[in-house]
Amino acid sequence: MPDFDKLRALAKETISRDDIKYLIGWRQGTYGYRTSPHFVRIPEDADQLIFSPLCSSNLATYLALAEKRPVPRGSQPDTRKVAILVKGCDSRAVVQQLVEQGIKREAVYVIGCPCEGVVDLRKLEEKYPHTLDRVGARWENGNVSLDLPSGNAVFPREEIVAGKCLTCRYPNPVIADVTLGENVEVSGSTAFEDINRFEVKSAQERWTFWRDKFNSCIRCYACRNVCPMCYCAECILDKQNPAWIQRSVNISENTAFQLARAFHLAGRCIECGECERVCPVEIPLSYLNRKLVKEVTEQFAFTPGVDPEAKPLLVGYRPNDKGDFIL
Amino acid sequence: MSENFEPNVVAFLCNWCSYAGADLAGTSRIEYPSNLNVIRVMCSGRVNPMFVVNALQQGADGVLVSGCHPGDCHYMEGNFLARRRVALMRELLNFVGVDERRFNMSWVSASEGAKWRDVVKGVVDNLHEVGAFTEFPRKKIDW
Amino acid sequence: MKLNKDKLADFLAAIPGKTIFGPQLCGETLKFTAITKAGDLCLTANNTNVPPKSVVFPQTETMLRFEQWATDIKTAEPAGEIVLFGIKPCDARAMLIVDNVFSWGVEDPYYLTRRTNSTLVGLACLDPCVNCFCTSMGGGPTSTDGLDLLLTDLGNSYLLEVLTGKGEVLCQAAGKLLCEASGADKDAAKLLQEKAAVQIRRQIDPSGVQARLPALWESPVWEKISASCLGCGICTYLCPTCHCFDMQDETEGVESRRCRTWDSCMFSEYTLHASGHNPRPTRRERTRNRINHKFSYFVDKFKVIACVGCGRCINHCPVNIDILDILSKVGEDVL
Amino acid sequence: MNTHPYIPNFATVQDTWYETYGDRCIKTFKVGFDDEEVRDSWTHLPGQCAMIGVLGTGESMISISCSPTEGKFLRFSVMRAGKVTKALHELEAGDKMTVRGPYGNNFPIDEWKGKNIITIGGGIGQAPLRPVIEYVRAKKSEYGELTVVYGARTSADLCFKGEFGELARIENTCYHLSVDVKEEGWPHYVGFVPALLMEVNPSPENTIAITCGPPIMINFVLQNLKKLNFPDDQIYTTLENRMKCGIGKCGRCNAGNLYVCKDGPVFSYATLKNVPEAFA
Amino acid sequence: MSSKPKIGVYICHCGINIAKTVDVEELTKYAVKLPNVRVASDYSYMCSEPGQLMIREDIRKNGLNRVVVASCSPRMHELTFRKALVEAGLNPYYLEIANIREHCSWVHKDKQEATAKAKKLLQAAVAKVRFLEPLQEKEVDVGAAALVIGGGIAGIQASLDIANAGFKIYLVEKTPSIGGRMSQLDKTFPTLDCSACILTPKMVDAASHPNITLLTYSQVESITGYVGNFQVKVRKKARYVDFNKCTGCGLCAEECLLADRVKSEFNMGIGNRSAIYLPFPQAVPAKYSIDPHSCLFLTRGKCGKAPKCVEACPAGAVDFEQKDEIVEFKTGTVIVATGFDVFDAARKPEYGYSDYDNVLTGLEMERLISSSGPTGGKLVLGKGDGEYVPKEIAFIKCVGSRDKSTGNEYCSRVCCMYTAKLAHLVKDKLPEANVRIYYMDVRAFGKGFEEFYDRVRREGVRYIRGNPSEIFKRNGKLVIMVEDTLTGKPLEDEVDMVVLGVGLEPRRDAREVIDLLRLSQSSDRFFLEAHPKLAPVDTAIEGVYLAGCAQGPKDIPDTVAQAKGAASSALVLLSSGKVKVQAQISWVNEPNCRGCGYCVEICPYTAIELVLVNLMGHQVNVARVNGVLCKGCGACVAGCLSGSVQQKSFMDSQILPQIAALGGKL
Repeated sequence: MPDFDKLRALAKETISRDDIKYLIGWRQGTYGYRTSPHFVRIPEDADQLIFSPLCSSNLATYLALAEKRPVPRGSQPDTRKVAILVKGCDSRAVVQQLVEQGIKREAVYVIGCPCEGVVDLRKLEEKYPHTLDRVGARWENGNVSLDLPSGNAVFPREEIVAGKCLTCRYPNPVIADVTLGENVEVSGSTAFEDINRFEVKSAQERWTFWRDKFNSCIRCYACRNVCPMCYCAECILDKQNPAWIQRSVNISENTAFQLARAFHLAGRCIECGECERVCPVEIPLSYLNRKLVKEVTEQFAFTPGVDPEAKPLLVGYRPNDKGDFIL
Repeated sequence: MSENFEPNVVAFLCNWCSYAGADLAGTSRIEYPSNLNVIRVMCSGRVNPMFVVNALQQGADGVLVSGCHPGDCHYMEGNFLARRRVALMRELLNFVGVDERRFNMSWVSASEGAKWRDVVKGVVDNLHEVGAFTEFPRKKIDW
Repeated sequence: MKLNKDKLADFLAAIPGKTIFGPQLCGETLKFTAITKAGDLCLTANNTNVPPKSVVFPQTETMLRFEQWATDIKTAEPAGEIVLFGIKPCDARAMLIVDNVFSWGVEDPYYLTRRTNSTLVGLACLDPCVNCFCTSMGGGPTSTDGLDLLLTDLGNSYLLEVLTGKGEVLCQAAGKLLCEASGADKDAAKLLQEKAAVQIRRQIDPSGVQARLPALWESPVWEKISASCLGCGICTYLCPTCHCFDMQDETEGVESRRCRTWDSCMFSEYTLHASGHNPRPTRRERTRNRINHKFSYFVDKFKVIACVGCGRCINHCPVNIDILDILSKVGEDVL
Repeated sequence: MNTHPYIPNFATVQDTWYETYGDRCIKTFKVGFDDEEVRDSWTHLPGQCAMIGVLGTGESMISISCSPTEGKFLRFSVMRAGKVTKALHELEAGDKMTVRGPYGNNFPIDEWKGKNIITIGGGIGQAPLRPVIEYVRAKKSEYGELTVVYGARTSADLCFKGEFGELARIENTCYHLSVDVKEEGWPHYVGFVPALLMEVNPSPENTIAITCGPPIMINFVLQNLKKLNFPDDQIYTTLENRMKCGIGKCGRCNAGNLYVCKDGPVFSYATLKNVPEAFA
Repeated sequence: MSSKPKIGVYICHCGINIAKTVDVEELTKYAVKLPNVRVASDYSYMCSEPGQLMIREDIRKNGLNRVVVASCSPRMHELTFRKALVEAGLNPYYLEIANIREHCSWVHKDKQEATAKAKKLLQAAVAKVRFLEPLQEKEVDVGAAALVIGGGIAGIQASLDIANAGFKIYLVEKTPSIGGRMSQLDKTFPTLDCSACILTPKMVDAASHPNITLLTYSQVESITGYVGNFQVKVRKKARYVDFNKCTGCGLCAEECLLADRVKSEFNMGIGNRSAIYLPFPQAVPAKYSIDPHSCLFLTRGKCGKAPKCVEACPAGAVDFEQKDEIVEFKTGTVIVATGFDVFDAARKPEYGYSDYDNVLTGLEMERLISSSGPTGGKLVLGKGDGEYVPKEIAFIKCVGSRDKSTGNEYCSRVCCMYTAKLAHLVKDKLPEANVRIYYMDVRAFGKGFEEFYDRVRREGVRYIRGNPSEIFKRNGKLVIMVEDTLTGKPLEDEVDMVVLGVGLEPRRDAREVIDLLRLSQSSDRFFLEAHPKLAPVDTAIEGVYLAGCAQGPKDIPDTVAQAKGAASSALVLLSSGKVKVQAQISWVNEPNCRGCGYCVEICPYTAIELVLVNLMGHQVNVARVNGVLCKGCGACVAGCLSGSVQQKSFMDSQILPQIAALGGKL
């Protein structure tokens, strides 16, 4: 984990370059454990940058989310690079965006941040609710150390990090122009034990589980909007002509929406878990995505977001793809 | 489930093999259940897996996608592309508890009228077992 | 009046002919749903995830039903009598604020019928959340605005404060289930209420905001604030005072319905013209409109800020866009 | 007769014709209410709108493009753009559409008696101006001069083409047409509407100027009206925004603190100049 | 402009074929009530002239603008009814057919069930037809010329056929002479014609044909465009000999300092040539060229005092200043006849090909035994004093074919016969020699093959079933380790010479051609044909055809047959001068396209490309469909995440109503 001085110095140096438009990093949030994406436009902005186990946001989303304002006639669009801090999973998003040509390699300057994991705020809030004072956090010998108002607390990694981090296979950025700090050890596996456990339940049990979850969905679209892979000009699920999904919020449309969302990420999901983190009604969305990650891994030996030269999964095939379900 | 439940199946058939195969079943007067209705597409590669979700939402109890045998695709590889898509959508549906027998895929060539009968029969028989799908279709919910 | 907690079930059962909605845990989500028994209620928790506006202004509501090629249009069944049990004072106040919109000019029959038919049984907010700032917005953890009845949790019992005739009806129905509250009970409640008010740590003075906003129209502050915005609907959907909706026709076979669903000014399609022109093309304009609408336009029209300080938008914003932070920036920028 | 604000009235299309052709063609509908009571009780004034629609597809806010002085029918000129307007375009004589309204405010036309009126329109923007022209024409003796300035990209994009000839025959009335680029046989002005306005050079004295058209045109017309010394309160325009309810509930049509559906669509420049969002 | 859909529904009895099982009357009544249906009629035979007349009259009379016919399969009469629509002035794509015969009345017995199903199918057709859009059938002009890549027998034959039909041909050959592999062969099986004797006249024909532009020693640099309109760039490599001045006298080669010191490609390295050379005596064109890789003057800048060839040439044709030249032209079609390479026997090290001079490949043997070869047809091994005549000669078949370890699972189809032919030639020249052939199977499937195989065996060639495991040298002899799989006995066979029956492989430079034309490969790495059975000479790229071994191993007759097939396919286009473009193709809603290129990757016809467009001053990528290349499969549509790619007549907005009609229960 880099110290903040080093991070800020690098950020200042980066933003001072002529070919950098702005830098996206994280800053301390307005209260408690929160952190917020931070846009560094002038060197002074860099003083607020942090990188800690509380920095969950996948900033790659903002590469695709950047709004294109009309360029005034006669002037040229600003084609300078966007510098971005990425954790391992975030870097996969960058790679997958490169694969899908959402961004161009020369348009980004990637600052890699090897990552031991991010804290699951829900777990933390359960332990220490109602925390208004800003809390700092850092990694210490594989544990998360938190500066709580009540004093310092240390938690073992397994106890406090987000589920996605426990299975993470890419803690180190897979693409970076410069890397902050040392690479960390890879501990995740592709065992998909959680998914396997769920799969053995009966169809009725599975449906009941998801029905209850999808019933809660309020279709705020945070899961979609936060996803670094979702950046169509107009989402096919918003279209009214033809309407794949109706606007009304009920179990049928919600289920269809979530199925479509998950399917659209098949072979593209880079497991940053942001969809699940932002869900205000706590639908375990990454579980749905991980099911497809499992199939993509096991059936097609495919891992999205690791090779910028790779072809996307669903644009090709192998003649010997699994077909045992075919009548 | 009700004794006289008759499943409703929507099938997407590619023009060159499966649709022709179904035509052959017709010209050969091969009888099969009437629960399955066909939508013709030029290639199984045209079938967006979201059609399946949509069909279930619209009230279908099951869906079938049928294309050419591997290597026979009129468009060379559309059926291979479809196979991948279908494989993943099937897994996804199954994962959320939609019985996988509701979503089938078959290879039926233009010469396989009898196979077409078997496929239809198999799909419909299976759906008799699975039963109606009451919680997902739009019309069935409080609308 | 006072209600022993062991009589709560009877109290609810005694309410005649009204559907009772209360905070209930649905999966991991706390929201107002119709309850069948007292045990369904979850009264100890903080603000519900989804505000109780969902009861009087459902996320999806059928307005009209008709058949294709028919000229016979039916409206939805009028809503029956309902009780919102355990509503937080901030959420009740929000309903008062939203009433303005649905009754100015032409009255909205769906919303207003539900409102007329609803009795609001409030539960004093003795343990406010970390981001509550109701006291800054003209309310308070024990505000009675909009309530018919206010309950204060005394541990083993609830102190009842009857505020309106509707509240009185419930108490009369309960009859002997209630007992007189002692002076000590009242004192205890007062103490708890005062303590709650003190617990609210986030504060802001909104008085100058409306005046300052127009001058900030072109300020770079909006670009800064909205840079990290995802454009999702969390802040607006979960806001108890946000009331925008979309109307769509949905058809199933020959049956059709015209229904309305919550909409959000943070979505780009919200103001998108069919021509492709969008008067609020980016998140900057949309964020600016959200704040202006709550703290300026609404105040212009209805003389009240369209925010009750429930803190939901702060709690749930995935990227920590903090309305208090924005308000303080609005202050700073002009000063 | 229903009083429910969301239940529309049925109206039968009596006649339709195309004003312009092409991808975004404009079709005019002349409709009459089915319910006699509705027909008799309906009143509207120039500038007002109605929610018209097709059951099963939806509704769209469209300005009423006829004057009440024309008779007991309504006219709507609709540009084909979105889902609803596409469905409306499929309607033919004898088909039914739904109508709710009238909504919004109107041009304070009765207050303008004795004054000169100049309308400055562009493209489909002529639709809300047409009722003003028709209204004034019907009560010509009560008004001063009527000047119509109207332009479009090409002559094929001009609406209400057949109606201008008649205008010329009325006392104290004149019209000026323009197209953006030169066309063979075009006898009128070639250039943009704001420029044409400068050519016409109207005097602000006792004159009300009303303008409606694409935002860019309005912006330049307003600038030019200021150059011609029109005071703010003698300039009127209409706004349009996306609407769903038409009655000030659904929230989306606001420009600043103004709800276009209720506070508008007609605004004097004196009001609008303080609303930065008005010309967004 | 959108006009209101006014649908006419026509229900066919098909005699009793439909009417017996489907209640046609009820169906007609039902149809009238469906949305936007103006008229519904039934008739005994809709496809008959009176039936069609009924449709045409209704269109005119009732102003119908959509037609649904409930009848037999659309595969049967779609075109018939489309024509009827056209005759009535309606766009032919405003038609939808409900298949109530093959898919309904013929496969269901219960009248009630069949009628119910027919209603649904009809309802779905009506639901779709409402949203159909008019389509235009376009044609593109086909440039009256063809490019043939590869000057082997396939390329020559295809060129001649097309040229004889009166079209211009550009025949591009990489080497200095046309003729290809066939020119290297001595005799052809099973007829034992002299290969050169039958090939040379064709080569001369090709060179002298007024319609053929021969571009030898040239390579295609780029091909852009599409069927009918290919723009071709060809690099004519510098020969350093003035093509027009050279008389082919050969004096230069005699004088060359490197005379007989450069390995001859034509002779598979067995014989030598000079740095300025003619690949073989019958080369066409008979023009010399200088090999820039060996020529002393070109590699070192110096050749004695002055290059001897310059002095030797009486015509003054040698020109070291010559540069590569780029030739550009347009063609309507392309024929790929790039041929094959033989399997590199070094990849089977156990056979000692790299180690022993007396282990030869079939093609080397071909040169060795050829009367025009380096030994003048004498079958001798070794050089100078070491020269000897082999007595014990073994052939090994399936070297690099049917062999997973080399990655070549396929049978090369010619080795059985060419080993037999070579064995025969050996016996012919050295009747005393003992010849045996190690084989796994003998595939003598062609005309006259089995007879030839039989003849060779009768001539005393022994066939031993076994797959040699190793060859090594012992006492100056080659020892073949093999198990006779018929007797099960292990053998150690001592021989003087081994000929490896190497198989055919895709050319090592096949990738260049793939990139040039965006062709596909089948799993054997040969170029992939459009359909293995029904379109064996076509490719996924319209207007591009395959001939000869580029598509897969073949013998000469098959190659010539395929070349003629490719030529005739090309001629269909060239002679009609127009090619019809699919109407039901994909298109992209560009403002909504995310530019991810999924569709580009998916399209098997490379019909989609990403183009840069200006979006409010920003340069963004969007997909664009080439309407000529698109075949209308719709795979891109299903793969598009944003729904921006749609297929005409199979749009999402047209299929979803069908699903709704079929999904909803009646």
